[in-house]
Amino acid sequence: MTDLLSLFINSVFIGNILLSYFLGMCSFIAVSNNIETSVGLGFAVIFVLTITAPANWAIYHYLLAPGALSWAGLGHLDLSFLKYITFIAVIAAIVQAVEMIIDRYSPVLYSALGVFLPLIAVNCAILGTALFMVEREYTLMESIVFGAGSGTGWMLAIVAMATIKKKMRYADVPDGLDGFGITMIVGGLMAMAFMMFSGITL
Amino acid sequence: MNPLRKVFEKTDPYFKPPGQLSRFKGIYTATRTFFFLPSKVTGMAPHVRDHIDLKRFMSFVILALLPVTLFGMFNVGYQYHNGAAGVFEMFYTGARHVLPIIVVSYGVGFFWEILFATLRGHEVTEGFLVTGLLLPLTLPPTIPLWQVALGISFGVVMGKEVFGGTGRNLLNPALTARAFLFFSYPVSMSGNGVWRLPSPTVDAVGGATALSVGGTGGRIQEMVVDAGFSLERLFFGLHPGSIGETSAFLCFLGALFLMVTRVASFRIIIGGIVGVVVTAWGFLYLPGPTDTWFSAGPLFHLFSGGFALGISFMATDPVSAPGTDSGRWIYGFLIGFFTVLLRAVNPAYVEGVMLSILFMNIFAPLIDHISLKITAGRRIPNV
Amino acid sequence: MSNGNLTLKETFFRGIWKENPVAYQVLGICSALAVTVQMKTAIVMGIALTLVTGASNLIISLLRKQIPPTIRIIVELTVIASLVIVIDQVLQAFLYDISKQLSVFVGLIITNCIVLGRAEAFALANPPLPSLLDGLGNGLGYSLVLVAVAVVRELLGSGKLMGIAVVPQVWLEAGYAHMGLMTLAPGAFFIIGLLVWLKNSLPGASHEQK
Amino acid sequence: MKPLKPGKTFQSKINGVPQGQATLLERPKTVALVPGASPFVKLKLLVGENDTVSVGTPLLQDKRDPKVLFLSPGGGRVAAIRRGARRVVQEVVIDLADDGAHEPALSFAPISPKALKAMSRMEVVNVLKLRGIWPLIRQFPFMDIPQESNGFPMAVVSLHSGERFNPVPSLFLKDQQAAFLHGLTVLQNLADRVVVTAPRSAMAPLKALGLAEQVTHVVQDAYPAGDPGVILYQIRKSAAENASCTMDPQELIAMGHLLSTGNVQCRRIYAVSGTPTRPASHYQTRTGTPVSHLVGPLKQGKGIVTGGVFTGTITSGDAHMGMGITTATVLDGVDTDAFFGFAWPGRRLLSESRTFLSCLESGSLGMDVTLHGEERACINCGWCDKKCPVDLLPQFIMKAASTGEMEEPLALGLLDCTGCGLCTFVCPSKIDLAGILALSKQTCYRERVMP
Repeated sequence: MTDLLSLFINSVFIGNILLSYFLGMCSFIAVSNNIETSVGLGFAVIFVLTITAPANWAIYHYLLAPGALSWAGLGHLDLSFLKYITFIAVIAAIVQAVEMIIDRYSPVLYSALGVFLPLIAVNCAILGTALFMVEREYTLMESIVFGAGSGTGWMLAIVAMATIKKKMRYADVPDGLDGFGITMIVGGLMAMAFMMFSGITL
Repeated sequence: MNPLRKVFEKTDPYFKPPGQLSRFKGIYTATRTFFFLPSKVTGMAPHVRDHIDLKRFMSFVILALLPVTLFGMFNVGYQYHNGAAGVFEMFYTGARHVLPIIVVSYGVGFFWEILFATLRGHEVTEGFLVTGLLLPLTLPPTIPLWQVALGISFGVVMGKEVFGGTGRNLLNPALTARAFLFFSYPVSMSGNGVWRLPSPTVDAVGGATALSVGGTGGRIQEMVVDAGFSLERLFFGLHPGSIGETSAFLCFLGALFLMVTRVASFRIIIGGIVGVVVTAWGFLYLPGPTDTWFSAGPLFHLFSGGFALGISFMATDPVSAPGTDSGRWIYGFLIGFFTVLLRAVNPAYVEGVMLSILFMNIFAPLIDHISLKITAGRRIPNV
Repeated sequence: MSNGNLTLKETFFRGIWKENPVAYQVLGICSALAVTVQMKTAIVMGIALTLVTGASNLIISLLRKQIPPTIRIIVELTVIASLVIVIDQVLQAFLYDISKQLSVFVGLIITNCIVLGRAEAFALANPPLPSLLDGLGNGLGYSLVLVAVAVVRELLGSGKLMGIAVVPQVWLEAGYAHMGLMTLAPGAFFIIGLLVWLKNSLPGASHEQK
Repeated sequence: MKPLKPGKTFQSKINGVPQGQATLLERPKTVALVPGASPFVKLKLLVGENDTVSVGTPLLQDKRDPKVLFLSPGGGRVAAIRRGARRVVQEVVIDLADDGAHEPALSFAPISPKALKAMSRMEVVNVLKLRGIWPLIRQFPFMDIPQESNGFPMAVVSLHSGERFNPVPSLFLKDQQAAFLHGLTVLQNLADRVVVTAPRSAMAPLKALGLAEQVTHVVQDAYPAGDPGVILYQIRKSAAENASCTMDPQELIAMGHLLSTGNVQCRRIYAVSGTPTRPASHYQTRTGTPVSHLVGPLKQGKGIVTGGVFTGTITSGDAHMGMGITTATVLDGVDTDAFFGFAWPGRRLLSESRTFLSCLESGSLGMDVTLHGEERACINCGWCDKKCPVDLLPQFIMKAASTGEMEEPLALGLLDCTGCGLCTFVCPSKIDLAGILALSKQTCYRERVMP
């Protein structure tokens, strides 16, 4: 239990998917201009990550990993090189399915998250989380917690960034730095502040 | 007529466009207004204005920092001589090491300040006076001067000037500089050897701070006291540490002065103290190691490390703090909370107050956003 | 981004500097930063991405008349993913250490906006040769930024270039110390921010639209 | 008669508060119609220079509603028409006919309280428009001349705004009780509820005048507790009440006088304060009197502010007092630099902060019209919201408005801003918050009311 909590804290603060691995940066830059949208996208990312991480875990461990197909008598196969194309397909399919399901059953949730879901399919934070999960050899429970934690960390970063951008309406940034450049520098300052958690032991 | 005014009046035409030196108008105006406060007549209502201005505002922070600075110099000398020298000699030794740090910090910082003011055509602002003094106070006395210069450059440029100068920045520039140095040059900024000047008479290993005590079994309070850090000592400040952080007493005295004159928000300071007390007290009753700062209790947490300096002078920087009253309470409280949390569970950065403030600086706009939403929701709408 | 009057040379070079994908199009930053602690990984990453962009542009351009518009994204992703698998296998076979250091970031080329972006914006509408050049040009431009960031980070952060110590021992003895922040994540953010600032301040570079 | 709960106010003691009874000044040579600072009024001139006019002759007309007239405050010859920026009419100056006893004046039909009660709201509105009173009724939140003739949810009459330089209510209500009560009847016809407020210190004299029962709410003796906008903010219960109206008490008396007698009332009690050459006191003279006539000769290095030091305008001596404006304050305007200005202990310096020794002084302090510092970026200190009487957060509204956005300032309560000016007063960065807020309110008005 403490391990899972530790993993969660770790993935939110210390190994923040955005601030220390630079994943999901495109939507971070594009969407952080509006606070409400960032919150919506943040929730959508948490949601999708919590679902796709275990789904990809299952696919990897029952189909792709070396020896994973032994249940089908094909234990000698190593399909792990197919993980990229499989993961991206799984993510795209799940996002599509989730979109259809919430459209069908929860129009309210759909109107809140719906517009963000297609954006997420190509968000590298999602694929990155799946790949990290494989690389770090997480268990199923760990992959769920890691997915949720990464999503939470990403949302925290983008919401903080959106509010900072709101505060920065009053700032007077030099010409060449305005826009992308200053976003990077603020990202750096955020990353620096988040580093206070590195080394934390629970 | 004041002779100084004559000098200014003579040089005035050179600095006003199209004068030859009009490029350096920023420096000129800054110097002139330092001596002679301009009194422009108001054009729009209201036609009366308060006498307070930013020069006054910032000079009060400097005033509150002066005892801390002077004591810091004395303490550096005291640690060098291990208290075995005359008061003046100790102060002199300390000043000889601390003053260069302050001079470099001000000098290099002003260079950037003036460069940006000149290039971008804004005024040289008073906020830097505080930044330039605050940074040295958070540094160990052994810090190499070139690192001070690099640190203050980073703080002023990346922490402030890229956002447009004082008032428009996100993070406290002094803290940005300090964090930069902390992560860039951990060897100069932490460990046991950096808090006391290398001295022929005193064993350098004895220069650890109270926060580095612990982890060897027993009860932390007793271990800290045994290591020479009694509560009185921590409170009054004759122990190794950053130049300005050792005396919790003088820091809180400065805080009191700033609160009474309303220069600093009492909500942040009180909130921070409450945050430390509540969190430390909570940890005391949680199951956890008794031989680390996890269970040191409120008083030790309040008086040790840089908490007093940070909460009094850094957290209260209004620019990087939330602008709403409720936000300030939460902000202060969370700084206290994170400070204790880091000391308790993060052996890598036991001195967590600076990073806690920086972290809360990042979230200050979020706190403001939420509290503005709530405040706006409570009003009878008028749209 | 009309390419009507561009010569092949311009097609190639504009991706490298004038419309450099990292600084100008604000694309593909994700993986640009994580592998820039050392020059070695940055260069390998740059080469990998350049090859993928070039090849995917070429293939998609060749297939452009056959791809039905409705499923074009899926086709593009499949092509790119297959190329990435190839690159990844090659790296694992020949440069195992670097492949380990690059960790998941080779795989993330799939979601790199530059690759998909060039396929969408250029290859779908242009003949194979210009598409190949456009892809290579953009890939090289990306590598340029990557290597620039890596040079600064490795030099300041650990005093090395390509793993070889370049800071003289005398300096270190005189009190010089490596800037640890550069090896950490914030360093990459700062460097890329300053790089964009520098590039936008230089004459001849088009300014990113706010 | 309910006391309102104390709000945030200006606390310092100040010099130059007008003292004593109202002195009658001799008749001025000229008077002027000064239609005032409302930025939304579009005026049409009905007379030319050298035309002969009587008291009550229409001089100006609101282009938006031709029935809204501005009547002449004097009888004689139109001497000058002064225009400001964009040729907006600022003053119509009238040379008073030499003989005070035979000043030409128009007369209207008197309307008794009983007849008034029988009239419909529409009829009352029309009478007020044609008799030049309508422009003196101002409607929240833009303080514009009311454009619709619907009833108001509330009418706020504040006898004293709390600014110590304003005229004391008992002086202008003396011998005018009947006109005042008649005026209130008119407002009762127009509004669902009439609120009359007075500061605590004015209650005893009002009792002596027999008017104490008219006061519905007692407010603090401090600026801007008696500002109509602040009162509305404190007592309103619903968003509908935001469309309330307000009227200056002396104009209310004039309205009652005009309706009950049929004659335009041309007398006003003015408060002269600050450091004028004649004693700071109350003076009775004509409406629209020249400022110099009121304050006496002006010394070098002094400035005149009419309409209150926090909300008024700087005027020159040859300008005239505007409609509904009853104070003139003479303040020092030294344009010299203070040596080491930021370092003095400041025993005699007026400040709401506690950074000067003057916070320990019990005596009162002088005011002047200088900025005392340079303008800087906002440092988020929050002193402005500590002073805002309607609980706004001026610095956030200012920052939101600086991007030209309208939604957020409105959500934060921009339209509640009464323009009291205290946020600008205390700002250590010398940012003209009140001015920025006023500008955004105007922008909002343009987007909303005149699309």
